Amino acid sequence: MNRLDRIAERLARQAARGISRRGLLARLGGLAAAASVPALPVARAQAQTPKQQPGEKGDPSSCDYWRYCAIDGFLCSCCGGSVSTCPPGTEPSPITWVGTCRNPVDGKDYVISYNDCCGKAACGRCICNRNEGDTPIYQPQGANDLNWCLGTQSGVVYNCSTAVVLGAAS
Amino acid sequence: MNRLDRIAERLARQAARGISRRGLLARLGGLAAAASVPALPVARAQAQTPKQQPGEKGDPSSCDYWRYCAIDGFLCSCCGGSVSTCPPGTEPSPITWVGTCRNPVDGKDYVISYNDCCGKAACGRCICNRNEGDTPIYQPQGANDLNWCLGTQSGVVYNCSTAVVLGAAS
Amino acid sequence: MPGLRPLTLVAALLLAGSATAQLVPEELVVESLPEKLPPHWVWVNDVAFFNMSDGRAYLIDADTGRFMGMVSGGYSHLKLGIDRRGDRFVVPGTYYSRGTRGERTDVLTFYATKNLEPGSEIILPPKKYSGLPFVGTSNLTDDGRFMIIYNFTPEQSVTVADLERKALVGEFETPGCALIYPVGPRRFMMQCGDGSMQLANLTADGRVTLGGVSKPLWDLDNPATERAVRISESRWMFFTFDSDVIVVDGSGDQPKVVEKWSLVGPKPDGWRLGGLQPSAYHAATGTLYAVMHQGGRETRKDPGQQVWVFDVRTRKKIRQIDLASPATSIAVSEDAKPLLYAAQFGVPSLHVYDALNGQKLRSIDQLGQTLTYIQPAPVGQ
Amino acid sequence: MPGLRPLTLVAALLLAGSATAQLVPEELVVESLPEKLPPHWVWVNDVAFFNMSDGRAYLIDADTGRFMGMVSGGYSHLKLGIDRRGDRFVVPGTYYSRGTRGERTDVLTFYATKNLEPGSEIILPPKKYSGLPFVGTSNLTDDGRFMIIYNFTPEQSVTVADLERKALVGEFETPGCALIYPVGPRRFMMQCGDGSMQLANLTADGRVTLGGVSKPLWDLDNPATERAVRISESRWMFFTFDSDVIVVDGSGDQPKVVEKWSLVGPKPDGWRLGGLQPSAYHAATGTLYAVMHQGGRETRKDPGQQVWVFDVRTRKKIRQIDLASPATSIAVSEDAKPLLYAAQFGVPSLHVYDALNGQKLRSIDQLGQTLTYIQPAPVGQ
Repeated sequence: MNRLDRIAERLARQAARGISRRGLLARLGGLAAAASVPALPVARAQAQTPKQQPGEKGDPSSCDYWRYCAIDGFLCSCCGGSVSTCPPGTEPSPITWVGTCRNPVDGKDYVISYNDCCGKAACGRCICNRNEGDTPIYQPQGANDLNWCLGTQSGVVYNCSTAVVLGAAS
Repeated sequence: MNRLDRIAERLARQAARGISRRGLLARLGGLAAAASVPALPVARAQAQTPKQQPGEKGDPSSCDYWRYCAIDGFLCSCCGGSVSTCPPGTEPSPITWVGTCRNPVDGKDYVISYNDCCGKAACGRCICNRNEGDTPIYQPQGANDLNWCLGTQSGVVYNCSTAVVLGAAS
Repeated sequence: MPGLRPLTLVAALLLAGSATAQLVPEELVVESLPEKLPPHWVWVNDVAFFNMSDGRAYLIDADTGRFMGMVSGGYSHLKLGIDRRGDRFVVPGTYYSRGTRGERTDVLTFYATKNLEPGSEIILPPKKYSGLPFVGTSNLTDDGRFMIIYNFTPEQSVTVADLERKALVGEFETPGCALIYPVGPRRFMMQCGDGSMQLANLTADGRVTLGGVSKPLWDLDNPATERAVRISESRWMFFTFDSDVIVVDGSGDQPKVVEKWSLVGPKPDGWRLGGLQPSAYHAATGTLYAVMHQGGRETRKDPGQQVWVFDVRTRKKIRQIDLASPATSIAVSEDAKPLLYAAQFGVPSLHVYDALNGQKLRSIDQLGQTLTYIQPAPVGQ
Repeated sequence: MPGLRPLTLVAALLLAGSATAQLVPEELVVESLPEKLPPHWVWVNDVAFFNMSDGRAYLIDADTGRFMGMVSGGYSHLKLGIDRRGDRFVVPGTYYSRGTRGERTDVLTFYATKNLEPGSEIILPPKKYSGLPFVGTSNLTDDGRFMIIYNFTPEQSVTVADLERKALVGEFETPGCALIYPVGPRRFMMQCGDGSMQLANLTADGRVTLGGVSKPLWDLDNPATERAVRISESRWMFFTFDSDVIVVDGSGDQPKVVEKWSLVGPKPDGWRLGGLQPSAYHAATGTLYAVMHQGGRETRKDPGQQVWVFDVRTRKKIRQIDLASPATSIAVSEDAKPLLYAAQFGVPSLHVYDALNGQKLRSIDQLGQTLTYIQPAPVGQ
């Protein structure tokens, strides 16, 4: 037994949860979705800005949280950010991959943008890998195995991942 | 419980072993010993060169090994080197700290030179920290909290530590 | 022969008689390695996902379980470009002037197996793909002359470096296509976003010219992944989300599907290929090794604890290996007494099995933090 | 106020009624922090001993247990130089042009607390001490004007940087003495190899001139370590291998021992101070916290699970805190409701206790790999 076994155990548990609790959501329509991903504007938030909307429930620092259905990385909610904010001193990636996740509160599917926060080293907290509807890397618009920090000024160094609601999928 | 707890447990176990099995050996005479540390010549070894002398016993990949009484770091014996060889592609530190360890086979004390091997990142295997007779860092000749790669051409990046017999202490 | 001085001293000591022996002063030397990788040595990539600027690869002697050495790879380095002769390799890596920020430098670094010392460099356009290393993210031509690296910025292109001239050839755009699958001495295929594949040729001096493009080769609802395995000079075996096998040949005017079958048959019962490097091919015997588990499509990257062994000529499952622990990456040594290597992302161990009878032989522990791609020694050239 | 756009949207949503509510598009923004560190925020250094080129420090709100942000520190970065106002700090780090090799650059990087963005730099002589960060390996002058860094190559010297002019002042040799212990606005002490201490003064523009040197202040068979704690403007408390307390004052012509007592008394029963940052001092109440365990001298760096609390005026042990898990580093917040912070090298958790009653309040987990120095927020200026 070795020092990172616990990570693997956690990853395995998370994967198991993903399997048992969630059906496979409809995959996004590839290139059309990519075209709709905006280059997100960047602003400043106070740390106490509400991080969830009224129409949703759950713990944004848990890998089980509904928005994370196609995420891969460290949750910004555990890293000084939130589902829709990057930690202080990091730079959000303007482009990224998107997924479609079902909000259990209203039963609707939403397009989620998994923007990476960049320019500091890996946060290392709340690692989370779920692959509901993600695509191979030759279809990058839905691919979570890529480092999406590539579009930032600060280069490709990856700190954590957000899960921003872009809108309803239907 | 977290991913590095096992490292801590191992460190704690090693520390406990050090306490129970070994008495405190006589400390080296400070500056005099420092003056005797040679700038070691560097040569090439084949991987099958014998790594122990006939007059000693034990497992050089174990932190319990007698030569490691004042070591701090990753054992080169687990990293592609041995007690007296650096892993391929690394550069030995020409200067270092020394300790005095008792060889259980002959009951004699030997001066051991803990040369670091440098220029590649931390090997990460067989971490071992024992502090029999080491000194504070303002007495550097016996201090194991320093990164001794500083004297190399390749800079201060630390890969692993050796434990070279310099001679009998008496 | 300064390296032999300890031996000489030991001999003198033996003559003196061990009863009165006192340990003699030693000389610190640096280990060297064989000129070529022995058949059962293997390189294992650790992207160090928690500390990515410190990526590295470890060299293991799988027969003894000994750790033989390592190379540092920088941020998000790709798999090693190991020459078929096994005597040298290049490492594609990215560095920043301030560790995790500042000016980015992408560089190809030359190493010789015998000493693992960083040698010459070729500076690359700072566009190298960053992400998990897959079989197609970078590849050498079979003769070791050119290194081809996939770029994603998100514009897609490839960089070619000439390892003989030790110089950059250039960067070449691709038409919305990704990854590099060599199918001949100067030819490779790419996977495109619409499910088609694109051919590309290298000129004698390494410049890329585009060749034929296929029609879409798979359904985008059940696409082939990028976790493929090469099964001959011109053929690659791809696997879809639902574990269908699609063999694509690149020797003609355009990439062509030459075989289509399923790992799991008409009644899959939930079984699925999964992992980061989920399959391996033993060319001499035409044997495919596939890491299998049960789960939905969203588990296609998850570890498996069974390795199904197929005869690719008959397309029949001929054996099954029950792994001692789950794996996300496997590889098989190329020799006639093949070893099966298995690792799981997040677990710092490489496990070694007899690939023929499935017996676990040994584990090598304390190997970094996040193992990805496993590269056995090339054999036979 | 673009940062408030989500709030506006939420308000609109509430007006629309939650029964028919649909989630609304969000805007991705970057968090900001208060101008100054609140009293219960704390920085924790992670040298990332297994991946040292990726050293970092984490900022924790100990009242909520929230992780507020981090800075990357490069290879073997030292503790942060936090200005007493808590609004800015500098990070002394080392970088290599090829990650773990190549050209070395030592640099001091400026940060503001409110955004944790790397700002200006001062390039330093590439000689910065590399090793575990201790209290004396680098220090700001009390007014935050100058940063003084200990160099070891193995020649010993100090580098001074002027944080107001944002410029290097220079490198200054020391006479076989190490580390930096400030004892006044422009004055510091150093520990020398023979057990003496050396005074040094800074001119108005930051140049170092040597002052008086003491006779040896401790027996070299039971020396004071470098794991010391400052107890007033001009006084530092040192601890010997055998847990004797030696208070040295640096306000006079030469360093002078002004107190000598023992943490463990005449019958130590094996009890010993141990760890990397084994003691902490709460200035407002004159209280010393010391991590204790039982063991021989060779265990003086080992973790302890008891914290003995002393009134330094009476030299009496007034309380004892039984930690929930062993610690190698402790620190105490500076405010009137002090928190005790505890961490163990190799365990990725910071534990928070009520420093007055010893009750464990919370743990912050998943904090890197090898935590070393803990730095509470400065308070009261």
